[in-house]
Amino acid sequence: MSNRLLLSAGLASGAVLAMALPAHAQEVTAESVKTEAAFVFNTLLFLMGGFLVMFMAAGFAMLEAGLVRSKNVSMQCLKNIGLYSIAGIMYWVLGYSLMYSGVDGGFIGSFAAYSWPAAGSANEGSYSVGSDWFFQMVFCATTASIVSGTVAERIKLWPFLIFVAVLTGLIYPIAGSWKWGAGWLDGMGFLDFAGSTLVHSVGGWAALTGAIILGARKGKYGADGKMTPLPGSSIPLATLGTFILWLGWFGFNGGSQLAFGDNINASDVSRIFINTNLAACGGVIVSMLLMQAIYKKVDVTMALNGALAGLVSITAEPLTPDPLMAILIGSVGGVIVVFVVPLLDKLKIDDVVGAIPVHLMAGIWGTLAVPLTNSDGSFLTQIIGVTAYAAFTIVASAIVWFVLKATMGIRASEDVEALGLDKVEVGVEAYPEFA
Amino acid sequence: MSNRLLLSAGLASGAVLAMALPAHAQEVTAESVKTEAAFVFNTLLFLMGGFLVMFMAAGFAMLEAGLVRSKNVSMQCLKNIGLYSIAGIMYWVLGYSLMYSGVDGGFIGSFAAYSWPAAGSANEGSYSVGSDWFFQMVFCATTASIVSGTVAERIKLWPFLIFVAVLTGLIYPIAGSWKWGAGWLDGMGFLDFAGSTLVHSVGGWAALTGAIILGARKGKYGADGKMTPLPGSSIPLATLGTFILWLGWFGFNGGSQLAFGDNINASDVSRIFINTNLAACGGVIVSMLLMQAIYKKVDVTMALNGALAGLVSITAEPLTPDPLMAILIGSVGGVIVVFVVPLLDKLKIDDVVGAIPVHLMAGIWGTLAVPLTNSDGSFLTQIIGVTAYAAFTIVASAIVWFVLKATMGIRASEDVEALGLDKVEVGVEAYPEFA
Amino acid sequence: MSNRLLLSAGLASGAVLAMALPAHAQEVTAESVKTEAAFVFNTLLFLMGGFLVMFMAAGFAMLEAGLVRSKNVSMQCLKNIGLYSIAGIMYWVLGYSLMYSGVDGGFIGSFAAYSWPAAGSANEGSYSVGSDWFFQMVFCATTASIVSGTVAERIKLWPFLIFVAVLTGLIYPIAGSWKWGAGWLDGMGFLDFAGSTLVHSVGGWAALTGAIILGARKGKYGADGKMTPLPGSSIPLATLGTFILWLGWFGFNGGSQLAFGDNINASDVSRIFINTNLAACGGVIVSMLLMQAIYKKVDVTMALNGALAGLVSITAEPLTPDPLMAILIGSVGGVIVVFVVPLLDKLKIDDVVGAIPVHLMAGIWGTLAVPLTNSDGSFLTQIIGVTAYAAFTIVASAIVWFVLKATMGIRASEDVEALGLDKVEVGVEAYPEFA
Amino acid sequence: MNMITAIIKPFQLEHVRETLTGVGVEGLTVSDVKGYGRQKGHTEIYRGAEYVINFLPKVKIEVAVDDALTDKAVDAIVAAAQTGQIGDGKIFVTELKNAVRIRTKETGKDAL
Amino acid sequence: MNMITAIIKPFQLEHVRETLTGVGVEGLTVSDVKGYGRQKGHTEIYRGAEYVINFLPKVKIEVAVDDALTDKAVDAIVAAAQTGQIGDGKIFVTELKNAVRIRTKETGKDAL
Amino acid sequence: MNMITAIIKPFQLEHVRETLTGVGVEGLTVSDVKGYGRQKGHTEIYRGAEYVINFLPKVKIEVAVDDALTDKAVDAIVAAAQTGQIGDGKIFVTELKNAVRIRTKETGKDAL
Ligand SMILES: Nc1ncnc2c1ncn2[C@@H]1O[C@H](COP(=O)(O)OP(=O)(O)O)[C@@H](O)[C@H]1O
Ligand SMILES: Nc1ncnc2c1ncn2[C@@H]1O[C@H](COP(=O)(O)OP(=O)(O)O)[C@@H](O)[C@H]1O
Ligand SMILES: Nc1ncnc2c1ncn2[C@@H]1O[C@H](COP(=O)(O)OP(=O)(O)O)[C@@H](O)[C@H]1O
Repeated sequence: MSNRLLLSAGLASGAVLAMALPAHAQEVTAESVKTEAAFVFNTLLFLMGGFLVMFMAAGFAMLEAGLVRSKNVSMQCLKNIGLYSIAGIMYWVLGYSLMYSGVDGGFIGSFAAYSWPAAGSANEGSYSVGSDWFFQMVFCATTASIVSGTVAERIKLWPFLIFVAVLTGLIYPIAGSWKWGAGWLDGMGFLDFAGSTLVHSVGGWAALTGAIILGARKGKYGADGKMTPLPGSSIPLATLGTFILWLGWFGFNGGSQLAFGDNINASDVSRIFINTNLAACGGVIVSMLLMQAIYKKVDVTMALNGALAGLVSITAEPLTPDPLMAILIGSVGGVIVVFVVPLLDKLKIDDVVGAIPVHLMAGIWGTLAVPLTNSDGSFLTQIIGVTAYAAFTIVASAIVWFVLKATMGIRASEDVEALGLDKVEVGVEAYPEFA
Repeated sequence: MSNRLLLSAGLASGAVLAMALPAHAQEVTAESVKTEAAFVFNTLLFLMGGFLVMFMAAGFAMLEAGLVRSKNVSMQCLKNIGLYSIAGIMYWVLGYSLMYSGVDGGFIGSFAAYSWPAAGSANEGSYSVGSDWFFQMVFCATTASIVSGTVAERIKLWPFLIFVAVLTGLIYPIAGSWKWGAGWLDGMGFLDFAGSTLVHSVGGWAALTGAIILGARKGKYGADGKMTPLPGSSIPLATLGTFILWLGWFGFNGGSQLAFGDNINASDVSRIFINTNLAACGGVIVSMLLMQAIYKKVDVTMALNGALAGLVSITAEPLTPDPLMAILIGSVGGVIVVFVVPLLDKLKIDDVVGAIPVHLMAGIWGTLAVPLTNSDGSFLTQIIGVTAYAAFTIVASAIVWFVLKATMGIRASEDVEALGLDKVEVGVEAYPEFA
Repeated sequence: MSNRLLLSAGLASGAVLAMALPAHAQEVTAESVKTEAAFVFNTLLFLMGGFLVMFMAAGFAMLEAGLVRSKNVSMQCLKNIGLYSIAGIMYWVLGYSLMYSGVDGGFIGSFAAYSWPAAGSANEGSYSVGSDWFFQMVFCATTASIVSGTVAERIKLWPFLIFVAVLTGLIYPIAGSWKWGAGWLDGMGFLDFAGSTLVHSVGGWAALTGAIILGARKGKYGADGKMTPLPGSSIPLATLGTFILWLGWFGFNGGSQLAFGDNINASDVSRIFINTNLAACGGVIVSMLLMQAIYKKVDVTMALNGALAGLVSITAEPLTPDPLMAILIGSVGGVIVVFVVPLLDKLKIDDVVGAIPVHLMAGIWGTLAVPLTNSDGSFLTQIIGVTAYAAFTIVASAIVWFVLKATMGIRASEDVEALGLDKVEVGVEAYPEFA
Repeated sequence: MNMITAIIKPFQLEHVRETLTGVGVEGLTVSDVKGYGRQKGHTEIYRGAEYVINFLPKVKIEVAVDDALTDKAVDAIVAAAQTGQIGDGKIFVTELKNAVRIRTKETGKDAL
Repeated sequence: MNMITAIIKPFQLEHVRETLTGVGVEGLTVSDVKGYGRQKGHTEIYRGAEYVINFLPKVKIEVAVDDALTDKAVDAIVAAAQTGQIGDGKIFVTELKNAVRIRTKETGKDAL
Repeated sequence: MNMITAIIKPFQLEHVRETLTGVGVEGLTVSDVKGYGRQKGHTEIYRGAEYVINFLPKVKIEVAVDDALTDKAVDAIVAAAQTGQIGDGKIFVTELKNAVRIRTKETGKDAL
């Protein structure tokens, strides 16, 4: 923009320009106005959904900063801003084309950095190409965020970030292409509206694989089977993170309607907002009630996990459920959290923030539940999809983790772990005055 | 959505579908395009306003987490995520119909769980029914948030949450029906644009009633009339909470215009944004100046309360004031805070976060001030409304509080209070490494 | 609004009213619908961009609260909410007219409080006048936020706030008028899309001038040239602040397109979102790599500064760069941070949060880089602009700082500084239980 | 002169301080400590896993007193800190060879 | 009776506590301290500037023991806290004139 | 051997440490404490209500020294910590029966 004033004289708006300069524009008809308004509305949905999901990066950062011990908080903050940055670039370098260009019912798209229409040019199609890229990119980043929480407090910085680069540049896009890129699973009729499986389970499998290969934090599981919890350093930050994620989820699920240009789509997006919220509410309340019933204390971290599990559960199908079903689907997420968290501890799988129950298990549940409310879904196809994603992600992640382990090592030394990653790798303590 | 790719070929947008399939659509005329665009804009206003107000739940959580002592911070976080979840479900089970269905100038709507149009169907009216529900629901949750701050640090978890269920399922919706549901007070010409009274005073009265029945925190008021402040554990979290609430208020007041589909409504929403902001600015500056003048120190918690009091004050009428009036109305909110906070202490009413001056007193002020700038308002009617809400909410809340007190008890035992609710009821300390 | 129910019967929307009452409306044509939809879209862009930028006030507050020592955290919170409030009022009292009314190629606009069209009236032009004011106001507040971080931990409250009043009421608006108000620099062809210079460098120069006049915090620079870092009190809050700023930047840069009403503008806004994000990613990654290479530790505060420097760098031209250029422009921001932070320490200029490298240096870089991607730009003109802003802001700020110093004093006494501003000026400690 | 070191329950601090002032003590120094003793720690549950907290929060009070005041001060602490429940804490008395008031360089009794 | 004061590395605390319990110690009091000694602090870098951290985090254990138990307790601490690396810490022993259990007013050995 | 315990103002810590090092002290242990004494706490205002803060932040330094070094060390602390204003703090000296360096098991003077 040349300056900000001229515009108020009405000259800079394309809409107005189009009227003033009929030569370069097609005739203005009711249809053309409708189409262009829908274009802007759809683009708006992607941009608004996109910035909401972008903000989930802050949500994950706060959730994880709150749930690790204070000696690793700076590192967790660093990993989160680092991973979001890497995802943002890798998804341009490789991801988007791999996921969306020329998949054609197959298993992978094409290798190419993505490019957008030039500045100042009208875009083909029913929304701005760039807005779609932005929206898909933040989904990719979310997948990486899931991993960072599980492997916290013991993984070294750079190997983690390299894993993120591969995950966001290759693994997630390839996996995504199978369904959202119109690949083979889409052809089979597999359904995953906003990514219970594509985003959350993929992230969850990568996290689980990492957690197993990496091993538990020192001191968590005693030789005698005794387990020592390592409580998180700040419950309010974890709570804040959860609320930010909840907020972002309206963008995550609502934006996945992919259209907002008319009565029907706008109404559907509204339904999605409601179901997303109800599922989260169900997850919270059920996990609270279960904690009270079983343990006589209502662990707030389980309520936070319950909210997220409710959200993940509804993500595969946030549109078709009626309110009661939305609550029920989310509530099962809450049940999963309460039982899977201790179960993992029994298996000595050390998941620092509960990402595996929340994203992986609730993601599977949500995907399998789609046919309960969407008659286009088939349980068999859903199971095939879930299994295929499991197999691919576990194998691909394991290869990357093992290569990293063999080459540069992935785990901080015992001394470093004892001292905290902040002092050694970051050089900056999170709370220098309170330690 | 089947997959995310097809859409970019332009087939999935309803707008485009409508063009491709004229059979199922009405003819596209300038009027139909205008109507449908307005529908989407209005729906957008509700959804955007709605997610902004939803995020206020995080604002309240942070404000309260920052203003309670560290031994009760986990509990405060738990209560906040719990209350939002309960409100979200109760407003579906009972609230919305009680508030909006068949009030017809009366005192109450109908008892029924609300339901929405099916997925994929066009909605009647000028906005999506679900978007309106979502927007009204988050208002209901706000009312409950107000209570939690006042009664913090001594109320037991479950009785509090049961109170919230009654408040959000019955008390608030019935109260709301009188005005926004086109009940008797609306018939009389009572004005409350975005809820200075309906939301903030109702929440405030419920909080005040609770604070009195519950009694003050142990140690706050000495036998000798000496009072011992119990300073909050984290000023930056309280500040963050305040800024989040301020942000959310643009949705709260702006969305209450209820329409965004044309020049006039869009311009009015802009005015509302400005006035909302100016009132908050006035509240901050005046409370800071007064603190400096009276106490020679500028207590930051008073500046935060001043911002919120300014916001509550303008909420009853954020559209008609000119800038100077908006600043003045908000400034009076700042004055209220500075004088009512110590006054409550003199009355030995223990309001942990200042919700009573901020939401109740500034809410009353804002409601009474409406006729200053809106010629449709009458001081008498405003007083009648304020009084009616006071009477109803005090009586209804008192009944619920007393029933809870008589049955399960509402107050944590002395030992538990001394130890902190976190250790006993939640089982998780907020800052385990710094205690 | 009279009540919230009637509307659902479709009567309250202006769009619908217009149809029902043809008498007061112009005929509904495709053109009129297009124009009005564009009006609403443009207004929406300002309001949405505006609330995102407003939230940056919270981002600055958290960033600064995290980077000062705990004894000054309450003060930093107070200053941030205070400065935003003052900016919000001063920009109405003086700022907007000075910046946008009657500049006419000159150096300054007119002295007048701004006023808006009445409630309920249609606005001329292609967007609501008030929405534009709101959007410009939050930019003004950002400028003030930049200063507060640099001069933290030693400046007294009231002199700081008076400086803010002059900065936001006079200095920034006059500077802004030269370009965005269609003043002399705009006439010369100076380019600054969203304010690398107008906002960030102006704020940065004011901060630098203040830091020099104020002197360094006691204890930071020893007599022997030894320097003692004074690490910030909370890395997660600083991280949160950075993420909030990053989020807000989509509004900052995206909104500066100033139009969203058609395919082209919506597509351009999308491009801006992408470039803004890529530049920040580049800033983060480059600063992390450099820190690893030079210091063998990856200081998280440098990565946070890197993100912000990337964002500031792209702000002068977020539309024209292609992805690679956006990454490069942002990456240079990351380089600047890593080298300028220690350089300032060598010069004994004490910049508590790194605002000078981030906002001033990266702002200059971003402004000079415009001609790299925008053929309308000229390096010479960019240099003239940067120099003019430097000269004006340094002189104007220095005058204000010196007057304040001579009259009321700007610096807290040694004792107060040692004890912390929180105890003495605010009276409230930020973390009373952990000190 | 003796140094009295008392480990007490945190909530008794204010009461103990007042009682000590009552018997003529003019200064004391306090620190937060964690105690292990007969009062066993409690079992907590974090995310569904039980664990034992061995250490309980206590407050340590150090009071330097003249010989003449020692017994009175010890009794005062006992009186004020006793709840009768396990974990009330201990008092330890050690001999003080010297005391110095930094401000005035006074030593011995005068320094207290 | 003696008061044993040990300054140890934080990570040895649990081990030391267990070992002490093993030799018959029934109570102890712990606090967080910062130590300066031969184990020099490390150089840190904050925002590109080097600085030296002189103080290292340590844990202080105070155990009041009967004369008979003193040597055993000292040996137990040494055994449990020793890593052989610089900075392992110190043990100091001072004489205790008296001890009181606040709950029961028992004094001397019985109070421990 | 003696144990010197000094309660000083927090801002004097670095200076005291340097001065002690100057006279030959090779190690010390520091903790954050709260002090009550002649320097009365101050009145604060929180949300419009006045209240008295009785305890002021202080730092406690513990230095174990050989007899020969004791007076020098005490003097060094006094010299470095004195501001002349009320609340400068106290120094207490107690006798040390033994000292052990955990790393090497050295005892007595050699352990310091
Ligand atoms: N031998 C000891 N040496 C040092 N401190 C002790 C010792 N025994 C107990 N304590 C301290 O006294 C506190 C109370 O002791 P405990 O045995 O729990 O109860 P009681 O004093 O009622 O017998 C402990 O938490 C610990 O801090
Ligand atoms: N003279 C002393 N007085 C009090 N504490 C000491 C003294 N010397 C050392 N310490 C404490 O013991 C800790 C370890 O001492 P250091 O000299 O670093 O190693 P080491 O004990 O292996 O020789 C120090 O950090 C300090 O807390
Ligand atoms: N009798 C005492 N026993 C233990 N500590 C004391 C005693 N008297 C004072 N102190 C400590 O010394 C500090 C300074 O003492 P105070 O009386 O305020 O000033 P001054 O040392 O200048 O007389 C107090 O805050 C307290 O920590």
